[in-house]
Amino acid sequence: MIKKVVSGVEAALSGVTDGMTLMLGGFGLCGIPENSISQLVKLNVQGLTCISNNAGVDNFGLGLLLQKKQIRKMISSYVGENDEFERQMLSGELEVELTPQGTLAEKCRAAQAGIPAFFTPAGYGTEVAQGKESREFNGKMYLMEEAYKADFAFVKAWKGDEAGNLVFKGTARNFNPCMCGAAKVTVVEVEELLPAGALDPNEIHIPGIFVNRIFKGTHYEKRIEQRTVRSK
Amino acid sequence: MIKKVVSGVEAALSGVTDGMTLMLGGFGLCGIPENSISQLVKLNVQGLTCISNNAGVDNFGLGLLLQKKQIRKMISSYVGENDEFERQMLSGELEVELTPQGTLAEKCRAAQAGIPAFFTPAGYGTEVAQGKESREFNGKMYLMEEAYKADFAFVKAWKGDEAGNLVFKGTARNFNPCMCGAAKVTVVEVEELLPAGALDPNEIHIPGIFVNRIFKGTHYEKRIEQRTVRSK
Amino acid sequence: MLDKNGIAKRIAKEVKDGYYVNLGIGIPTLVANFVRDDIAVEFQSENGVLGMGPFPFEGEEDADVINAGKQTITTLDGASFFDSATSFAMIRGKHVDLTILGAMEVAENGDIANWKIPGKMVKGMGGAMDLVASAENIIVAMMHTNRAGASKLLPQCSLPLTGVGCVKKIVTNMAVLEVTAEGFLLLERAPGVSVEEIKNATAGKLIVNGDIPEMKL
Amino acid sequence: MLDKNGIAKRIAKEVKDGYYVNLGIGIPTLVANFVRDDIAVEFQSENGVLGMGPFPFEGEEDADVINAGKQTITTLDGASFFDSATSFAMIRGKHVDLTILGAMEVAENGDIANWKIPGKMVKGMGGAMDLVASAENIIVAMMHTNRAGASKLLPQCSLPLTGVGCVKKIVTNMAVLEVTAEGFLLLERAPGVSVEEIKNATAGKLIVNGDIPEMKL
Repeated sequence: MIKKVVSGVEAALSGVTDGMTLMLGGFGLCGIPENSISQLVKLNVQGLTCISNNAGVDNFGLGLLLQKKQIRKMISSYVGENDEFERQMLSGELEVELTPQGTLAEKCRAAQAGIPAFFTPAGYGTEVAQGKESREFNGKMYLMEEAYKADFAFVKAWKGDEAGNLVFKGTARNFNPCMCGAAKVTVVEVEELLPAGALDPNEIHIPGIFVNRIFKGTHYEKRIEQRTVRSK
Repeated sequence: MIKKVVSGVEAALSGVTDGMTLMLGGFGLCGIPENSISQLVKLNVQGLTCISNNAGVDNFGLGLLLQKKQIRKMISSYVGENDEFERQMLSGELEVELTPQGTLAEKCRAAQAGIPAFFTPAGYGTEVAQGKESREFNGKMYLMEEAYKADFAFVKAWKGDEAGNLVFKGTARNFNPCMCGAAKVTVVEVEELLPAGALDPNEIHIPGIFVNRIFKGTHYEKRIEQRTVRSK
Repeated sequence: MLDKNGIAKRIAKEVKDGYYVNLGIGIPTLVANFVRDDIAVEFQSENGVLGMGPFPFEGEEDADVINAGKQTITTLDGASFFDSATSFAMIRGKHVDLTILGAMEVAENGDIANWKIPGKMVKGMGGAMDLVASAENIIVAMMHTNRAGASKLLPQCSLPLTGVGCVKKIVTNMAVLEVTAEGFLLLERAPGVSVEEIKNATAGKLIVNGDIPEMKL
Repeated sequence: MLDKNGIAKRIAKEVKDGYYVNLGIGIPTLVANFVRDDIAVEFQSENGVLGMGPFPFEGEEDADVINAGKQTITTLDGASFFDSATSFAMIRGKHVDLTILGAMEVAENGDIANWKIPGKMVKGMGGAMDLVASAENIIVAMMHTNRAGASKLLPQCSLPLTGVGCVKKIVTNMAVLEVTAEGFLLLERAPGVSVEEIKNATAGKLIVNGDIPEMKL
């Protein structure tokens, strides 16, 4: 069994340098790699390109990196809920590449699966199509989209084992599985780190082969953006 | 909750007619839809095109359809272990399209996911590339492969619920999940059919939205091709 | 004239037994409240859940279980969680039967614009471009006119497009319309709204064939 | 001259700590028996399992747990099962570190032919084309010559190709060779085999630099 466990967040992020392209899992603030983001802030790496569906809020998630102006370019499908983001974008400090959500997910999955390009109907006939090859299949028009290339992928899982096998929880799964193995180095933080053999081989969401480093995260805040409840 | 349960194999296969293209899950004889295959034999539908990684053995699996000459064309990656297959192929009665295994899996997954075409390096520079577009990405050559189009997909799962949610077992998973939702109608047979709510939403391999009809199969033979053991 | 709940109520009648439905943010979200109890419908949220239920009881909310609007939710029996690539496989692969979403503008050829106003902060298209490019069946829920009183049903969109020729039906506070090869076909009037008022509020080509019935809600 | 187990034994020395390895049918399958105990290696089988263990004890075999050779197997702690698309995502995505497979012919430019003999029954390529097109590191395990005594290391393949320019290393019953831009570079001789014998058995360009050591097994 090939062990993927590293001692902690410092070891997990060793090798991250200025100017790198990073993938970060999560949808809104749900399922984000909180520990890795904190460490990126601590490392103060600059000029990052971040592939992440959203950009966090002002004082949490990727918003923490935006506050310190560590991000040069964001690749996302939706970047609301963030005043500092808006300010940097409008002032031209921050470059933003908006990508349809399904295309973003599939470009990660393509990178994971060694597929250099695929066709999708999303964005055909819109600004998103600019500079992209379009093509007809079975009477419908599609755009060609290429796999992402990234240096590090930061992933949050619920349970993981020493071999790097992962299980996600609820909708905190989202982009996390698609990013495993989609970058040169995949770093996973988990809430529960288990010995190999503790997870049923049949119930693993992501096999350890897609993971390079795994560590047990701490102090998860798991902030809720829209707490909606009904009364009993 | 949308119920997908049908009364049995007859109802599950209603609408299958001569000349259709079928997908069938399984690797060798592992995880094949035994009940659906028996029913195809009983229905005696003719001129079928079958997309299946393998072609069964002489008297089991797809071999049963071959015996009755119901198959016009096989699309597979490996068709050994079958004398009747060889005879029909060499005599020209049976058309065979050999496809690399990973390409076969991905062409199913592409159909499931609404991706009309993708690029893969498998088969570049070989006979498989004939008539296909090739293209360079990042200094490496790839072939363009298109999604399959099929009328029915026959899938074998281990456990399923009324909503069509599926869980597979061991390596009987193989091509089965990739074929769910990859044809116009997806028919699933399961060993255990459970009420909705019995499966943990977090542990479902294939959500019911990819399934049209589900029924409890019976009399699984689960023949082993190569029984290899060691002594205690 | 309908309010937002009225629009949602009318759209709920378009939801059929056995439908998997994706609801956009805003008015579309309200549709779930009005779907008949005697039909089987499952709601998909593109962040990775099928079989969404009502909001959780106070104190039972789970940060790891949200919808695409980032609201805490619950799941019903038969629900499933999945990753984003699988979620859009459902959408792109046409497994979701109906998409209901808002719009800033709809053109008489079915083009839709709902993600970007040049010069204003652009938040992004989220999953909207995937949804409109893929769904067989798209219903737009919106006000007939914008805050300035200008029609949102146009000969062609002035804003950057989200998708081309994809909208099939539009339900506004004033009317139900179908997108046809000839233009917006008026199907129903909102209670108390005249054909004349709808004509005046529709900049795109409006087709009025015979008597137009009032909506039944 | 090595037998099949000897070839497997020599190849096992190429398996490094931390490698995920895919073994083809035949001699490659034997490699698992000779990998050192003190290194961590996981075997992947393309039908959907990672972390394969030994054959099951008699009576414990499970029809639902097999390898790509359709043999009943067991799994070790840390194993996982997955579908075929995911399996080839591992292979195509270069997550599998080493592929060991048999061949009918290898050309001096690294082309490989191992799936089809024109005029004979063609069983198919299985996963071989995906494996050779994707793996960074491919070792061919084969006899140096065919049953008729003809060399299997050729200037160019005469049989239909499985992949182009992909083979990095070859271990035969006679030698270990590396595929280089100049041709087959002779690295090691099998015990008791002379450079002259290897030369005679190699139709493709053979490069012999200095003294060629005998293999250590």
